[in-house]
Amino acid sequence: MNCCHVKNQCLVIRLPKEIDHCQAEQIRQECERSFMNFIIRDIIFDFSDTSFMDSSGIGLILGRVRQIHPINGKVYLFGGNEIIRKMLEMSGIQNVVTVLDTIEEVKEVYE
Amino acid sequence: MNCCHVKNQCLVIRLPKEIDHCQAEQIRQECERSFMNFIIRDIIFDFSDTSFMDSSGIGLILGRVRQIHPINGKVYLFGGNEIIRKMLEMSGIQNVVTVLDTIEEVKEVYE
Amino acid sequence: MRQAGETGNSLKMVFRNHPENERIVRTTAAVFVSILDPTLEEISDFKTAVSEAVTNAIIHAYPESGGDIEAYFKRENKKITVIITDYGVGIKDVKKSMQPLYTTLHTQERSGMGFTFMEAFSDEITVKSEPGKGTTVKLIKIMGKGEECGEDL
Amino acid sequence: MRQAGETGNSLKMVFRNHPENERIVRTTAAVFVSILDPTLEEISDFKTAVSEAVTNAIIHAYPESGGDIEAYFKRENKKITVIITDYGVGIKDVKKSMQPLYTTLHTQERSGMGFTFMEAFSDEITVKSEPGKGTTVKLIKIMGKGEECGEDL
Ligand SMILES: Nc1ncnc2c1ncn2[C@@H]1O[C@H](COP(=O)(O)OP(=O)(O)O)[C@@H](O)[C@H]1O
Ligand SMILES: Nc1ncnc2c1ncn2[C@@H]1O[C@H](COP(=O)(O)OP(=O)(O)O)[C@@H](O)[C@H]1O
Repeated sequence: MNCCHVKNQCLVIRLPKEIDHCQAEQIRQECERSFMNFIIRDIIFDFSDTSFMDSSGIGLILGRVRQIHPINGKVYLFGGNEIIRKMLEMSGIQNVVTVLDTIEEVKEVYE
Repeated sequence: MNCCHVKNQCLVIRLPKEIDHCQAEQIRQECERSFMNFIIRDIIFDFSDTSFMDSSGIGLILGRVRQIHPINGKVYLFGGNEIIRKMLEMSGIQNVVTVLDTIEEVKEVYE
Repeated sequence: MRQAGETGNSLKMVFRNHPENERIVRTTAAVFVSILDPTLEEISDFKTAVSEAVTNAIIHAYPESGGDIEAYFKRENKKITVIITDYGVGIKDVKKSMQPLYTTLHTQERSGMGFTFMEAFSDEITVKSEPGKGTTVKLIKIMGKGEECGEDL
Repeated sequence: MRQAGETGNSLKMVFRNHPENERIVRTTAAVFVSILDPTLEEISDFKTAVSEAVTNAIIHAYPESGGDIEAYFKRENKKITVIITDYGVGIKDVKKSMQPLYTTLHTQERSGMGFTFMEAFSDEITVKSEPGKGTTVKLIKIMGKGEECGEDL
């Protein structure tokens, strides 16, 4: 996988088609590598390609929220179908992240 | 399913994405209905949409060849990926049917 | 094989606690119900519920070793029953474990939302567990409810 | 679950002789090997071979009744073993039954090409059968041969 890239201290994670525990673990490791190699302040989770996610995806996001909390970073979410939105809502994640609705909003974050 | 239509006494069978024994049986029944309601002389099997087929598809074609043999009808095949071609070859079907390579050839048959 | 499986079918799978089996089992689950022509939303909900149950058995049941897991799928008309069974460590307090955000696995990034999603995305859930013996999760999902009742689900 | 299933995995399915299970089992077979990133041609060949074995068990093994069929999948590195077992009528003359165009089911439109395709689209096939006891078909398929040997398969 190769879903992480960093732009202006913002880590953009383009999530894969399916996010389960197995995939989430691989993405987490990729994030770790980005954190080692770059200065990262904010994180954008881009769900544009994702059609399936289970609670492992929630764990992945919460993990990143905790990781950048100490440095006052922010976590943003973009895209995601209805069931993904529902999961985010049910887990209360929406209170600790910012949801971006348009590509313009995404660009504002890292530009 | 609704994969059969008749044009100028030619039965055109647009085969589904997957042809196994279960599907082949449904297509056969649909063909029977066409034979009851129309005068049919020739048959075109159109594999354009088909990505999977097993030997049940061969049985389906052979069945139709036998059916229109007495009335001097002809069976044509169009489309089909490499593995389908290989199966047709291995089963010797190519000796009893005519393979059409272009849409123009298909149109010539029923126009 | 005379009777086609129109009104019912059943299927059992046995597999090891390898993470790659999460995808295999939930995909099989989706294909198992596809004969009912479910909506995208129904498929998605169903896959998620199954995925949670299977993932739990894979990651929680056998923390130190390999182990077998069973998945049983049954279809009676539009009612789907899924039973996921493991013979692993079991759950001491099932009620507590089903609370949102509750997790015991802090070394991995678990959200504690597994049971909550199973409840939300299926119609019925029953969890039976005995410490040291294993866990059985039974999920029921009725497909095509929207159509039948004219409700917007 | 510490060791990921990278070098190996196995999976067993038990199902009834319903035609709808043909699609379920071959799809599961395809997902089972997907971790090896097979080429489209490899997937296609593999699905066809599995489909033939499963279909035979579904349509030939229990001509008058319902019956159970087992599918066992094993992966060791790039070697895939598939074993399809039924406890049905069995085959009197296995050698004869494997000849191209040979079929005993004339009421349905069978082509008699099932075994021929299993042979063509897998790397090894073993058929064991005992009349009145049942039939076991074992298929072996090596994935990624093209890459390893630099051959164009
Ligand atoms: N099959 C199981 N075997 C043993 N323990 C389990 C099993 N399923 C769930 N549990 C326990 O229940 C807890 C809550 O499960 P869940 O809500 O799915 O959240 P998570 O999987 O994120 O921890 C788990 O942390 C675990 O302690
Ligand atoms: N699982 C099985 N149980 C009993 N008989 C079988 C089984 N598989 C194959 N056979 C016998 O072998 C014959 C040839 O099989 P096959 O080459 O697959 O062709 P087909 O399925 O088109 O008849 C079948 O017609 C049947 O008599």
